Amino acid sequence: MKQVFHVAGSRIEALLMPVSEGTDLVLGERRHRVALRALGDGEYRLEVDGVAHRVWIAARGDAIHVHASGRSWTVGVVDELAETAAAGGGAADTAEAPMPGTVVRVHVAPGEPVKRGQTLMVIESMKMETAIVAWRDGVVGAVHRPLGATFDRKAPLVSLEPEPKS
Amino acid sequence: MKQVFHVAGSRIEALLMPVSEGTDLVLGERRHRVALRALGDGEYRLEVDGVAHRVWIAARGDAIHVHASGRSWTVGVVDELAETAAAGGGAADTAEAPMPGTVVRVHVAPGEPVKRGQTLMVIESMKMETAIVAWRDGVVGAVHRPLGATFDRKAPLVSLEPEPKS
Amino acid sequence: MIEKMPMPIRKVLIANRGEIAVRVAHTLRTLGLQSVVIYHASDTLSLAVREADEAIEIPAATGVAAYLDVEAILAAARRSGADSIHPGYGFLAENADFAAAVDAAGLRFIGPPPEVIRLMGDKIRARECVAQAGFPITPSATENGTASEFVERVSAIGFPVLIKAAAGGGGRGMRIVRSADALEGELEAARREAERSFKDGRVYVERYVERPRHIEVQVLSDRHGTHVHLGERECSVQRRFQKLIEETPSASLDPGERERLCETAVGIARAVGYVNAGTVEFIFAPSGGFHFLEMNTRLQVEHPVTEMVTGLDLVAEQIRVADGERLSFRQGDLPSRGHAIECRICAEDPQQGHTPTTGEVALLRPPTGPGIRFDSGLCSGQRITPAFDSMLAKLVAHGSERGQAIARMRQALRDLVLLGVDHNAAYLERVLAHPAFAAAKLHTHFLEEHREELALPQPSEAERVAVIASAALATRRATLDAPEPYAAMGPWRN
Amino acid sequence: MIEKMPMPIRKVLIANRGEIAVRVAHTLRTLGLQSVVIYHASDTLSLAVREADEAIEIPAATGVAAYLDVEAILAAARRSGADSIHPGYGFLAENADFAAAVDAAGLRFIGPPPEVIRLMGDKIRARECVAQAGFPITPSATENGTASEFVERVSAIGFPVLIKAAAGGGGRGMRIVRSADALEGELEAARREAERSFKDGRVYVERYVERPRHIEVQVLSDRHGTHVHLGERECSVQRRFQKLIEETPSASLDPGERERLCETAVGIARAVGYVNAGTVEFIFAPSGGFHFLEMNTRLQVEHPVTEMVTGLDLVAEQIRVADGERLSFRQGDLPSRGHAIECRICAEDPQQGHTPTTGEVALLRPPTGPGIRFDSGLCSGQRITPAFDSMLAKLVAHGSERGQAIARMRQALRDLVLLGVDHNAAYLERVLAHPAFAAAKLHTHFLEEHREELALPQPSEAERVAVIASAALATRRATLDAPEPYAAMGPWRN
Repeated sequence: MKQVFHVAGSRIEALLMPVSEGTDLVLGERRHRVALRALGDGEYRLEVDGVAHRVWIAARGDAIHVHASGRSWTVGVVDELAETAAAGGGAADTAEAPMPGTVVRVHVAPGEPVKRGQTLMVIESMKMETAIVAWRDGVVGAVHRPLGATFDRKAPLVSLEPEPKS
Repeated sequence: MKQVFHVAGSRIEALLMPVSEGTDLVLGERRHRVALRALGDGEYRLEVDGVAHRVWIAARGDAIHVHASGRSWTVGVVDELAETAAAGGGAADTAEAPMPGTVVRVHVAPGEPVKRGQTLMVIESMKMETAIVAWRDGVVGAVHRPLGATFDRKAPLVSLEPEPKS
Repeated sequence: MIEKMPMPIRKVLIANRGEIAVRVAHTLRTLGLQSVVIYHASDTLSLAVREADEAIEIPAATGVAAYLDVEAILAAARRSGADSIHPGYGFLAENADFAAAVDAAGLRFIGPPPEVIRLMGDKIRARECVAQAGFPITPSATENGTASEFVERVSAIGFPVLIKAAAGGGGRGMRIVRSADALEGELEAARREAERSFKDGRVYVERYVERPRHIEVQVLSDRHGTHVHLGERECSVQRRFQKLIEETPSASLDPGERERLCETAVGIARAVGYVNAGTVEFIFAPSGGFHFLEMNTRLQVEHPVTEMVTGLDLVAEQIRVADGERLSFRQGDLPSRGHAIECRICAEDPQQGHTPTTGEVALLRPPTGPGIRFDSGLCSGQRITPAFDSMLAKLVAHGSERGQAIARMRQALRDLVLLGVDHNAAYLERVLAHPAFAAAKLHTHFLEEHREELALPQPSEAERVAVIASAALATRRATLDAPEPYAAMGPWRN
Repeated sequence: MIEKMPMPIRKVLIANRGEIAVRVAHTLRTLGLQSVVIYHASDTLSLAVREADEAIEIPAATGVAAYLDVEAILAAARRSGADSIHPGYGFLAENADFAAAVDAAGLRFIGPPPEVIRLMGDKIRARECVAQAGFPITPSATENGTASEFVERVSAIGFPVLIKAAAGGGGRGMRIVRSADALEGELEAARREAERSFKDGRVYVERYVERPRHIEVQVLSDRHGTHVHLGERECSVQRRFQKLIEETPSASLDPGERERLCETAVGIARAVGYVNAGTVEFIFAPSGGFHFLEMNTRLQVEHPVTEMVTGLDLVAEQIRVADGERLSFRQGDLPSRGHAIECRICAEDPQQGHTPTTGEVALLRPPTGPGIRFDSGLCSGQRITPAFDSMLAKLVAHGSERGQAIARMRQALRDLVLLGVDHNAAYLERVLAHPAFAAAKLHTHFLEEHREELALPQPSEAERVAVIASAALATRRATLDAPEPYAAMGPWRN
């Protein structure tokens, strides 16, 4: 199953594929043979294409924390359904937060007409800004979080008024 | 349920009793109110009669290891059924090891007649010597472990020949 | 003159939390003394509470309020039978009224007498006292006479100037003014802010030194009039007027300057009748020459670097002094040996103006190795909230010379595993790796000057793959593998 | 005279395991050099393998055989592109043939030249060489001439005497003979044992000093003929002729004696043309006076105490010397500062004649605090078997004076959490707490002399209850509580 991560300011889609000799990590067009072995006390031996790395991993809330390459990395795990809704791919009339974050810009107010693709709000999560865009033409029903507010994953952000039945 | 421990050369019977305000540890005629709270990383907060202790606990094989009072303690957990058999309280014709240990003395040889209560073998476990005594009058059938041998819990130590049907 | 000490210190209440409470408790244990720590409910499971012999909860609406509650702390001391109080740093450490209340309660305050704390806490009086004793202070003006006379005196100093609060210190409540036009407005704002922050609206103005160095001297004075210094600490690497990296010795002083600086500090300690451990802070202009900045009448956060090069335990020395003992060594008995650096590991985001971050300690593996010391109050599962200071731990590295200390520190920063809250260890490593740091071209705006070179670099492709692979493979597991001790418990179920 | 060093060392193969492999890898990282460690299959998950940049398995039937396989180790060095080999201590560290083979393979051996290893490894030749250079050796006899002449010479030494193997050292293969009657039988047995153990049946006899002190001196020599000492180490606290506690400086030497001793060591290093780090061991009679015992041509287990008081990294110094550099300091540049003690934490039972114990590392929490260093190769889940030496870790404490170092060490021994294998930390704490240790009344039979006072005391009732309560409550849990990181993984299941 495809997973979506946010790390170091990028959104990355990853797919783990079982192959006969182990597991492949598919990242776009690249493939890496990967394996992870627990050594205890939060330490793991990670192998990527036959090269061993010493990593430490812990999970908290909506993030996986990894110590690798001499520093710590916070990996946001994105709930794809919520993200899909937020990105406008779904039919829902409320954009939900794909991951916890902060509102850094609000571009619309309730009652304002918007066009499909127009930016409604910009949120920041895990060092990355994400635009919440209108998933259809319509009218803004509610802005659920004001500028500067923090929110959890799946929190409602912006709703459009119900489409007139036509 | 009663538990039997070997610690610092003594055999100790302990009973945990739920009481309305918590748990009591019953050791012979003494009772102590006790509570254990996990703090993570193997560390616990132990309370005994309202006094807090910082302890670390880990289990391996047939022992519980405790760091308390500035040093480590190895607590042997005794399988009572095996112990009962070894001590002669059971009807079985083979004494089994109540816990892992070493044979430090062998007093009998196969074919030798023995009296109830006579010492057959002495084992050492967790710093403590334990005599394996005959649980009935009879004839030694087998000595399963020679002098100096180590054994696991429930290993057969000495058997008596079957009692003649009479 | 010297009061009799009826009984030696046997049981110390630690009126603090976090790493300094743990550190003081550690020395008490080593000395065979009893420790009592106070704590707020939010710190119930803290390392300080675990490490102390006794712990007494101070009820309060907020964490900070508990550690500032003088009456409750004195009651806890009485209840526990403590004979003395160690204030650590921050909270009540430089509160003269608290020190006086401790005295009045018949307990010993492990620090200087209240009148010395009061004198040095009033930055205007402290400067006057130091100047009268013949030591250099920066050109400055205080608000005597009419407002226009004051503005005249300030203008005579020459812009830019710095407005400071009399009751401030430690970089709090400071404003830079670059022209006469802005002066009156800024003065008014500074007075209001000082009144609000310190309940003391008095301010003063001093010359603002551009790109200064901040160097301080550790002093130690017993109750018998003996004063020694334990060398200097270079504390120029700061953000938001707060120290981030400290080291000793300072690479910018020549032996003559060092001696003049340290003797000035001892002279100031003598002039104010100082007792116990204290720190005299100085400002160095790029052109050379130093001026008295302020004196901190308590143990400093960065005291471990001095311990690393002198071999002393400063908390033990504080207790000996409070016990009325004479210093067991004289100036010159303890030559500084090697070089030591401290990095403050903080829950903050260096990419976002060092703003505090929050989280929970999910995994902690302190670095080890020759010359490495890690002082922290952290334990697994601990919530990191904005309720307290953002400092998580202090990482200290000692080496036979500065280059080795830097190399050891860089390695230790890379080795430190601290997951669950974003922190600045990788940033600190970049600072130490910067050529200007190696060249010791330090000043208080070092981090701003080199902001771009110190910015987080893009991860390499290999790093990105390793991190994504770790996350992806970890989420596949039903649980992250339990370490053996837990797994092995199965058979014990009953 | 001095060979040209074509290239500086960049990649070092560590031909060892356990704590010393970890320790060497740590210095290599700090120096920015690459590390390659060899390992036996039983060490696949070891800390050394994790810490090194590369790890190469050496196939062998037993662990020890892997670390002694010269051909395989040289092949691993070639395969990995290493340019040098650090042998650690033990295994091949004092094997002259190995050092020669490393040279022949075009690699650098980080240690002295093969001929020096060979000379000092032959205890008879080493003693002759030292005596010829005019330094004191104990009265002794070697097997020249007829058997009866030999017995006569031995008798002239005066009983008791000690029979030692020429190829022995480090306390291996020694026999005490208290009367002439027993001499011939013991000689015969000693020859057989030496032949079996070292494939060299030559033995020699020296005077047996009762209740001696064992004090050694660290020397460091570059390839340019400069020799310095780094002070002495008092190593008298031993069991089974093996060191258990070491400290520096020795509390029993006055400054004059120390200087004579250290200069003797430097003189011996110069006499044998020594290069790199080495240790000259001496025996002190209770009546005073010292004699050369042997020289160890490698890094010593107890080298950290010297590092603590000098501030040097001895592994880094070894590499600099191997690189052909001149020593960067002269005698007198590095005064010893404070006092350092090392305790060897061993998997052994002090109540049973220090016999080895086995188990598995179930929980490890190293002690921390000012002046504390913990060198180990341990990690969770590691099996402790009799396959290797019983030493698990080295705990080192530094203080400004001996009393503080002892207090810090005692606290650290109590703070060390190491569960899953019985070890000697509590015993070591009792040794350090003994009044005779505090009084520095040390000799090599110290532990036997005080055996009864050092025996494990009966637990107090409170201790017994706390331990039983811990065990009883722990067995009630389905699993011992998983720490948060694992518990928190639930939602990630997919």
